[in-house]
Amino acid sequence: MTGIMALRPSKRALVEYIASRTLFYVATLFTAVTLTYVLFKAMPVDAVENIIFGMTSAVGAVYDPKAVMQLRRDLYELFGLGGGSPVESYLVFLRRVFTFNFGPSFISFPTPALELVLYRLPWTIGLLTTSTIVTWTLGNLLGVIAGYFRTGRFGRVLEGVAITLYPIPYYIMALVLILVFAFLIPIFPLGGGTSVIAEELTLEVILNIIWHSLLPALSLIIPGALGWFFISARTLTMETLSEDYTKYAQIRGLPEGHIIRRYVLKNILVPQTTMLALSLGGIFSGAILTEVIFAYPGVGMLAYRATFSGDLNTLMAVLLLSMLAVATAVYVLDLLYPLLDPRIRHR
Amino acid sequence: MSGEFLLEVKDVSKIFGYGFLGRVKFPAVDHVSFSMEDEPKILTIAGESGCGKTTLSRIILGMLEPSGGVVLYKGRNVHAPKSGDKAWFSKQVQAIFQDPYDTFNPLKKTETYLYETARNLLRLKDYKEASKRIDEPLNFIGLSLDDVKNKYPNEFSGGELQRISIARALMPEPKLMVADEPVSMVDASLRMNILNMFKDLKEKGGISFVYITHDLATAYYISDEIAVMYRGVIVEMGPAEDVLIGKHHPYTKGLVEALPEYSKREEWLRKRAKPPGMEVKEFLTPYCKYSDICPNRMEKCVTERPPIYNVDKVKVACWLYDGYPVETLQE
Amino acid sequence: MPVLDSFRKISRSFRDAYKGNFKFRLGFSIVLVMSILGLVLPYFSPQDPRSWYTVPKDKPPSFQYPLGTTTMGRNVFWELCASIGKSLTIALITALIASHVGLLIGLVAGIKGGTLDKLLMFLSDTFVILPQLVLLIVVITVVRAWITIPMLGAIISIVSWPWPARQVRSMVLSLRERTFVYTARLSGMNMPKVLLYELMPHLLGWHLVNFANTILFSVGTEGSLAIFGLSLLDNNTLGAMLYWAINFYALYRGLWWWISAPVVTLVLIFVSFYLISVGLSEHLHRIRR
Amino acid sequence: MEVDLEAAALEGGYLLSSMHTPSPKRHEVYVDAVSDVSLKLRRNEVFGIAGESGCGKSTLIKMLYGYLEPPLVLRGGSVKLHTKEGEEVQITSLTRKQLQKDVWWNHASYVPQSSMNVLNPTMRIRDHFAEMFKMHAGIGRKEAYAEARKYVEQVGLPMDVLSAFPHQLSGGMRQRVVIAIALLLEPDLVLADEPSSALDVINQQIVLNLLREAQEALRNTLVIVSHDMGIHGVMTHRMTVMYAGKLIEIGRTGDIFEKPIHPYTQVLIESLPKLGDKKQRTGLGGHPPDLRSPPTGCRFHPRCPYAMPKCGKEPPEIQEVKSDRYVACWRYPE
Repeated sequence: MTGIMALRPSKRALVEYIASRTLFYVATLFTAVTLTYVLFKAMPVDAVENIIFGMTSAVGAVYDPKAVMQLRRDLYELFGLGGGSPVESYLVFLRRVFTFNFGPSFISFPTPALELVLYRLPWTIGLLTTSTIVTWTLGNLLGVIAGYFRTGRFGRVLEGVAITLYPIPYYIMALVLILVFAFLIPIFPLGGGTSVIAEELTLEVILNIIWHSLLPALSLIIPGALGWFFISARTLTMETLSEDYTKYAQIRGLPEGHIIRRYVLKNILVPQTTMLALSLGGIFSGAILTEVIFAYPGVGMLAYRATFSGDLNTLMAVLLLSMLAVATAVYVLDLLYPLLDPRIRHR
Repeated sequence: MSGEFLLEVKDVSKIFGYGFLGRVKFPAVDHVSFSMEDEPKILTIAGESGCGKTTLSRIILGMLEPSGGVVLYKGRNVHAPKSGDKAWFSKQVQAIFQDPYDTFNPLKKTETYLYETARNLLRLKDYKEASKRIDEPLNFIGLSLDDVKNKYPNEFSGGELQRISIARALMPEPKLMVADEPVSMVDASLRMNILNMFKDLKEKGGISFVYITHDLATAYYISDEIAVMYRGVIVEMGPAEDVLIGKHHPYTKGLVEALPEYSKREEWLRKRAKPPGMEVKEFLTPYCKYSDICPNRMEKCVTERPPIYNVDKVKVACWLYDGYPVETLQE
Repeated sequence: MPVLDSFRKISRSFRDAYKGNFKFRLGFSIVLVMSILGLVLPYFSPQDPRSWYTVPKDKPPSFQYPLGTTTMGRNVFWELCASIGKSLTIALITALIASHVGLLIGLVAGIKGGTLDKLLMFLSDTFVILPQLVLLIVVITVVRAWITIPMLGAIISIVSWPWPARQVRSMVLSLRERTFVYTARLSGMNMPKVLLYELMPHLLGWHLVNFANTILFSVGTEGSLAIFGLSLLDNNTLGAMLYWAINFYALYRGLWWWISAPVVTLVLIFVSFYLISVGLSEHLHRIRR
Repeated sequence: MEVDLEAAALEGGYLLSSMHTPSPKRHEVYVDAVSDVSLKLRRNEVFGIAGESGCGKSTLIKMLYGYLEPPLVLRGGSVKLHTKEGEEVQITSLTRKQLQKDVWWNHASYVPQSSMNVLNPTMRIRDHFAEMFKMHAGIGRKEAYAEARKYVEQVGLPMDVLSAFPHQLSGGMRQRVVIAIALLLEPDLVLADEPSSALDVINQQIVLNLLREAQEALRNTLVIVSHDMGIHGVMTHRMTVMYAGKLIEIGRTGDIFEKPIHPYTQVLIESLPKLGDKKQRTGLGGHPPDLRSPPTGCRFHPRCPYAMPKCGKEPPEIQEVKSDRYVACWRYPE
């Protein structure tokens, strides 16, 4: 029988796929952590003494010597300098990382750094997921339209706008927005997470939070939707339009609307999802600055305060947790990918 | 000992791994053996796309390591050259490829490759001397250095590029030419000129050819011997006449009968063959790879791989010839 | 010889791109103006733009102070010129290191293949999940006291090589199977020669595009780091200007000229280098046909 | 004899702007791909268009079908389709929308070259059938799936093909799916552009025989474009040979194979190697002209062994030299 049953997705293929992605996930995470270790090990200066000195010698600083001792030990271990041999210090470092034990934060001693980060996380995640979803959807829609009408005036205008916005980093867009909304049309609040202090989450508080998040979100959405996702969606649309299967769909007399939905959009979604996964890493870093500029109380703002007070415990916590977050996002998208692309599903 | 052979391919396999951790082993060339005597001959390796013939040609040229087996050129191992052998091989064995538009780097002038060949293989350092030497093969293919000079590949037609490619390959006066689908992208009206040129080079120039093609009609036209490949295996091999007219293997028979020719119009329109199955699956088959669609399938075909039988002048790998003397690999 | 040859080819394709592509022309012109502002004009500066209180504080743009003055008593115009020069220098260092390291790793992975290829590509995959900015912040926090211009450029390149490496590798993999590579081998060219004469011409154009993109990336990253106070704050860069403007609350105090000068300049730099990279790739795409 | 499709004085080609040329200057180049082509295709016949790559044969059938995508432009001439209901449809004067709605697939269908990706990689095979039924015949999904089974069976494919994605099928299977789709609405005219050129000979035979059987059952017109003379030899009733954008010979396939008249046709037929015949065969010198500036007079004259002074000056008209035999050559009629 020349049937094609042989190439049906078998359970084993599925298990193999999941196994290989999981292996990759664990391996990259492990390698990333190790790279961090190697980086600090290779640094020509004694990071810890340098930091401790910087802190204790600051003007007017009075610290509990016990706290400083504790901090010193934490830092030594976190920077892979604890223990005797390199192997030993590496193991100590790994234990710290994988038990999420980053020691006490310095800015609000003795709260553990981990707790501090976890407390800020909902703010960042809330801002990022919303703006990323909006950005991605908008970028794809506009990109497909611009790609389809690439020779028309509308498409050309959009292309010009995109070329200008694409290379501009998020934080510059944030500054531009502030300049515009502080001086030209002062309608949005310029910073902060909320202006209502309340213990409970009332409707008023929620609306206030959204109102305050609008400008930061806008500064993420504009360059993303009109730059990054827009340009790739537009390029992919033009490529898909010149594919044999799209041409053949036109030859078969299928209506253009149907072709855009079933042929163009469906096919560009596959690579665009990869873009989404890749951009998660970039946005995480970009959002840090957005938060700083808008004084938005997320993880980025925390990292900013930690940097200024030399709170490396907290910084390490942010670094390692965001590695985990990005790796997990990529992993989850990897697992969802076969649902989008039948070619992978059946490999 | 094997001095009387020009080329010996002994039990050569090439396995590509893919899938999860490369676990699926894909035998693109599966235990292939043949030899060419040291006298001018044209040997055709025929088969459909994806039968492993191009992989085999790359192995013969020494550009791809086989996973198993050896290739000997005049008794010397192509893949384990002794000092000096490498330069000698590239003078002795040359090649022509399928796509004339890709044979030369589109960003470079076409004559560069002629001068490189003169400098590297013929050790002609002097520009004038090299130019003179380059002109000879170009004249043979009906061009001159002046026609070729200072032009990029896109300034030539496909037919011209293919002829320049031949001229380049002829420069070191090779003894063996590997031609991988050399006319499949050349227009029909020019095709015969190139094939006639091969015939000429064999008869007057004493050059042997390994002609790799999917086109049995041109294969019949120029070759002395022919080997038919299916999914990495040579299924039938022997003098061209005996193979293509004798049609011992069911696959050869199927191929020949599917050739569209005006004189066979009525039979051609009546014939209902079974289509080949999924390529990957057939490559991985441990028994006879043709058994899936073979009209003569027997029980044995799906349990054991057939040995190679000597049927008159032809070697056939098919259970239909059970009882004929079995070919054994000589050491 | 090949080096000279490549230079000739690069300059020729620059000339063609300049003539044939509006985007490239526009981008290149802006970059040229920026380079003059940043690399030539600082020599004519009446004051050292690093010293404080050389001019009256907080003056809006006027004939005397074309871009106004800052709370630190600096002349914004001259500070801006010096900053452009410094930022471009840092970016150039990053681009020189990262694009060539990327090229080399991509070439090695693509040509050698096998285990080495898998290893290198796994490494670059790992970098994708490293949060670049946070990593740089942690690294620079540690070495903050010793930071110099070349060092900053080098540190930024830690996160800038994996992407070009991947791109070069995939290009090499497809180029390697092109027929002309086989023709070159059969013409007696050895592997180094094939690499230099056959593959490099195809990679060169892309390499230039990537170079421009890396400059863009580096300028942007320096700015981000500076906002965190992790750049050469006493030695003007565009990022440092942003840092001081933000820290002196220039925005809230209505000193818009102070903050908009670096912001507008940065936008111009980003757009112009991006125009160069887009224009160049459009040009290359066209001559490939 | 019933006429099915009538093309008169077709002129067209590719208008390439500076976008497509390496020169940075803005200018346009016209590639004269189809020049003064008139053809009458009959009902219930298989008609072949032969010629080498770049002779304009694919362009010609795109014009016959009315699929004009930039840079292809139609400069003149008309195409008339006579449907089996007795209507007359002027393809060249209809808009793309009208063609999509009323002509394509209802009256004329098209089989493209069997490339790897003529089917949507993210859509199951059954949905390819369903969308055609829905758009052109208003049949719902359930019914369409049932209908699709019939067609899949007709082209000899197993039923599980319907729920498969294109990449799971071999090249031959995919092309059979494409043919099944082309036959869905029993069109008056099927245009096939190199329908088997990417397939191996065994699949080629299967695919071509499917097309031929469908033609016999529907008694419509099948046009086959192929560079392979062998295919015309076994498949077609009548055929034409194109050279450099012009028709140079039209006639019954048997007549052309047994006694080719035009010097170019002669070369094509005589240079065809055959199994069992080792006769020395020769090709032709020179190479096909650049259609951006085709030669004056007869476009074949620079390569023609019989060229006369007149051939370089005036282009020969194609005219009837025998019954049902047309040739464009100054040597005929003698």
